[in-house]
Amino acid sequence: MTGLVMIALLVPALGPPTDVAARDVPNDGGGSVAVTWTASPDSGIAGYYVLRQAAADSSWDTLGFAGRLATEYSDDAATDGLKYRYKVVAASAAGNAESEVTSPVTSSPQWFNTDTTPALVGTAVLIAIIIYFIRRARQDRNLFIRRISGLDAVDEALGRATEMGRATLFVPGISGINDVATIAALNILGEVAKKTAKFGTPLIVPNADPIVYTVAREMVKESYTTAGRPDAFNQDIVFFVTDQQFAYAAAVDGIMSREKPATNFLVGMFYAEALILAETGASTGAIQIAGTDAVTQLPFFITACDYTLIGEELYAASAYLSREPILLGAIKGQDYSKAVIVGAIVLATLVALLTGLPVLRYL
Amino acid sequence: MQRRIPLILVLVTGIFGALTFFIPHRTVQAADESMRNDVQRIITAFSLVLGVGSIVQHHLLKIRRKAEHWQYSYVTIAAIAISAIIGVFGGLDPARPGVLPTHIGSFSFHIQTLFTNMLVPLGATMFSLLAFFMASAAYRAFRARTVEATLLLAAAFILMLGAVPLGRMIFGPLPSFAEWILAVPNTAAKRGILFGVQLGIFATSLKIVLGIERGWLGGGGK
Amino acid sequence: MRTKGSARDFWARLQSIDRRWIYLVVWLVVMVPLIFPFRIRPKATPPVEKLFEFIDAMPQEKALVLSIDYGPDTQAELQPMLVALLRHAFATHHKVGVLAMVLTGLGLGENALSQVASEFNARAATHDDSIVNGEDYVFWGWNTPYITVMLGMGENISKVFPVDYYGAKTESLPLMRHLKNYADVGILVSLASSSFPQAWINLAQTQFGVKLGCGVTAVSAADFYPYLNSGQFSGMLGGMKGAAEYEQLVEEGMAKAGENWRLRARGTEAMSSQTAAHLAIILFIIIGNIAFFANRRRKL
Amino acid sequence: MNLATDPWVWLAAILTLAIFSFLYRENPFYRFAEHLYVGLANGYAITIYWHQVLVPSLFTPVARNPNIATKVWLIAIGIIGALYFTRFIPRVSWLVRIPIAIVLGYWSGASLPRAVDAEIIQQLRATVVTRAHLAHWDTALWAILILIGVVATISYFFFSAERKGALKPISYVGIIFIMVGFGASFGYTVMARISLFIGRLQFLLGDWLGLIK
Repeated sequence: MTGLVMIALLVPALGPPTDVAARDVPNDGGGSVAVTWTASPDSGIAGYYVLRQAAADSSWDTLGFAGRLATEYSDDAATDGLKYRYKVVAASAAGNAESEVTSPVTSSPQWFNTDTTPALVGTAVLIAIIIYFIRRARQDRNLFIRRISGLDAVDEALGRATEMGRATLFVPGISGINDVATIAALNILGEVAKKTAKFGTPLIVPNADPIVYTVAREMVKESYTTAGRPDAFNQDIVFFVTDQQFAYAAAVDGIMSREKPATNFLVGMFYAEALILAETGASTGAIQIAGTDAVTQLPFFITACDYTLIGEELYAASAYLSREPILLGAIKGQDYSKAVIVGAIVLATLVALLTGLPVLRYL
Repeated sequence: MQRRIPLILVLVTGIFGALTFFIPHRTVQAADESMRNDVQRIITAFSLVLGVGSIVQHHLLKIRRKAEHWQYSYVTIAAIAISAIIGVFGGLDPARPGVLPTHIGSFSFHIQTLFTNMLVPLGATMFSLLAFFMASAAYRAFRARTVEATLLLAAAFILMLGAVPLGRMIFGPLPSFAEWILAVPNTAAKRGILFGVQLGIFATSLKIVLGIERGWLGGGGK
Repeated sequence: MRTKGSARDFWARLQSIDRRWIYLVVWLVVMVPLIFPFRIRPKATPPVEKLFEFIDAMPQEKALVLSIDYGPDTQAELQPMLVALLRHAFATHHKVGVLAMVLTGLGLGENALSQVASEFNARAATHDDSIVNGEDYVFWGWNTPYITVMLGMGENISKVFPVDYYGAKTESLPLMRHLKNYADVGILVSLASSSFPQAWINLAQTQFGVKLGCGVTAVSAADFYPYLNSGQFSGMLGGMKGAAEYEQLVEEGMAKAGENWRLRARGTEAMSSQTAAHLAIILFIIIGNIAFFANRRRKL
Repeated sequence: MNLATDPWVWLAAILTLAIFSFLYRENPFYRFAEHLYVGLANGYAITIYWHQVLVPSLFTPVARNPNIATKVWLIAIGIIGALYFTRFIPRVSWLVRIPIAIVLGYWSGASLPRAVDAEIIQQLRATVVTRAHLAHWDTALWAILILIGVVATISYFFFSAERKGALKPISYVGIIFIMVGFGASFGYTVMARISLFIGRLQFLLGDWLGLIK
């Protein structure tokens, strides 16, 4: 009697996975087939082996192993255009159970990812708004942009450095040229350099990125030429230090405490070194103007610096200082894009609450 | 030509960079991968030579002029030279040694040894200075001068108190209140700022690709 | 008159006190508790308690797997968690498997294992009490890419790590006979300074249903709460505070079992420093404001 | 007390103390450590770029890859990279703009759809209040509060009009949210930063001096 029970336990009729289906993975670069199935009714299984048979071939290859809770497997080793059939084998310590074989399927690549449609529409709308306002700015030179608080401080701070006969330090962040904050910082540097050239105050620009260093050097040189002081430009103004965050911070701290600049600009992209620089600068008594779009570092600049350009104000400031109508037009375009976003949030909320439609699915 | 070629290049590479987002086709993705892994990485590697050239030049100039503290410039130059020689010729992976021996007996001076025992402690210590700077910044700046400053102060105060056992002793729900501040007003403010920042990034990137933003060419918008 | 004047001076001077006094206070309040530990007994918060109780109640044959997903830069917060979890597992006679997802975490794993093993072995009288490599724990080491590791461990752990950290053939270790794949794992705890815990959810949990816990830095803890609330994590340790609370629970648990060892608890010690430093900064802010208002009233 | 015997531990400890000495004042020890640090960081960067970029991605494939097209392609990239050196030759120094243009153009273009997709659309979705939020009073209230905070904060950064009329109170609400958020971030970070210092002290007192085990 016990013997019979034992045998029954040892050779259970393991339920195979059912509804096994294979289809080409949509929106991909090709070479993938998605295999799906309904789980085996037996809870004791360890997982599933997925097997594949190429049309031209009679043998089955084991592709891989999926966990007991998995109901899908992606075959990423398919050759586009070839026909494949799949089957899934439930595996347990006691034995295996094979599913039925799927109908043949081929994988193929796609030229447009339909999942990115909202991004495509959004990108197109934003491009249209911004280009419209840039074009308008070309015709109408009097687009209104309000003054940005903190910008008046630039002249005041530079004037102070001149009076005290001390240097101005400009830190253009520690990120690369592909960071927009860096671009904004370089634009501001261009304007600051024109003023230091005019007033004859020494300027120090240490860099943490070699490409930013090259661009910054050209910008400062150009500013000195524009200000009519090409003679005042020298090799020592703009230099590279290191691309390692804290080594850079150590060096700038050293410069701050040895040269004691009257004014520090900390403008661009910053990470944890933000407060190290800002506190050291505060301890030397410098006037400090900071600006960054790094949301995590803004609290520290706000507490340790005299003026802080918050997020977008940094970009606006760089446009405002240059007074370039096209740049002002872009700010205007950003403003209207913001209005569109606020409108979209409010509208979507109203529709969602009033009608109960699944609005988020369409965003 | 000196401006037109770079401007055509930003337009072409910019359009390419934007389109790859929408096109999953293998051919395009392979080109994108080569752009990221080969083109961008190799170009960046070359740019470092410029950087190192700049810092060496900077310190040589200091030495030549006998500027203040010029002696220390020797330290930087020597450290660059020695560590670069050890690193380039001694190998990066201790398991695959290069042509230069990196130990004398049991004493190792492999680049990874320098990294672990010099760069890591130096970096960690610079980083830890923040503990002090946060204290002094809080002392100076957290004064209830205006309504805004008071809110800044109060939020920081509640978060700090909520993080230590004492906070719970003073007022039971304090830690949950601290979490609420992080989850609600903090999220709202950050999200609001980020919308503007992302739009700014979008507009600036667009201006660069279209050749409207030309500051990076070095000098003015001519 | 004079006294009043000097009081004014006092507040004015306090308002613009040399910042180096502040640095000195911070230095001392952090250092003194490290040398002369005083113990604040933190009350365990629910996420920590849940993880502790889960491991405590785990069946004897199920193993605890610890994944070192951090490097030396965040070890101040995460290493005490690793040590406390190892102690807990050994004290409750659970088998332990350790792996590293971050290469630089290997040395940290080795340190913690040899430290905790020698703590237990110093008090062991019999072979059963002692902690032996390959029998009571296994250190699989590191492998890459992480997707292959996380999925492969569901099929056969010995295949993912053919040799262990010490160079032994994994399959030949006695412990591995009962630790074939996730089915033998009671819970896997990912100690991480990055987003590895999410990867464990996406790969190991959704496919194999393995129970997960996590230990993360204080800064990133907020990112993981949603997974805790949804039950995907069976418990969570956040930052030094989480480590300290866990150490406390382990100590209490061992005391209940009659083992009063008073082991070094780095998280708890650091928590004293942490608390002292927080209080110092809070006091600074209060003093700064008193000085500010005292000064302002004088001016009015 | 159980002093370390490893010379590297001593060196690490001395460098650690040299950096900490900056808290008192700038001094020769800090100055030495700072200059050493900058030098080592650059030497290490050279090592990394050499072994992890130039050798595996350029030199080895150019020497070994049998595919001529790949070789030509990589050599071309190498030449573009080498254009950085034209900065030292005044007559052709404008050529330095070519590699910069390729880096800048590609990343700017790549960020256009990604900024919209990963940031703007995702954040927008997260901000919309739906009926699912109304299930509990607290989720409903907080979702509405976040929506108000987001709109107010955005209006604080509206540059096209003076802060007058309706914009004035809305942007004031915005700055209130911003200040509370910043204060919270500050307070939240304190703990992690103190942990870093504790880590350094554990190294000095433990690994070096052996005062704590």
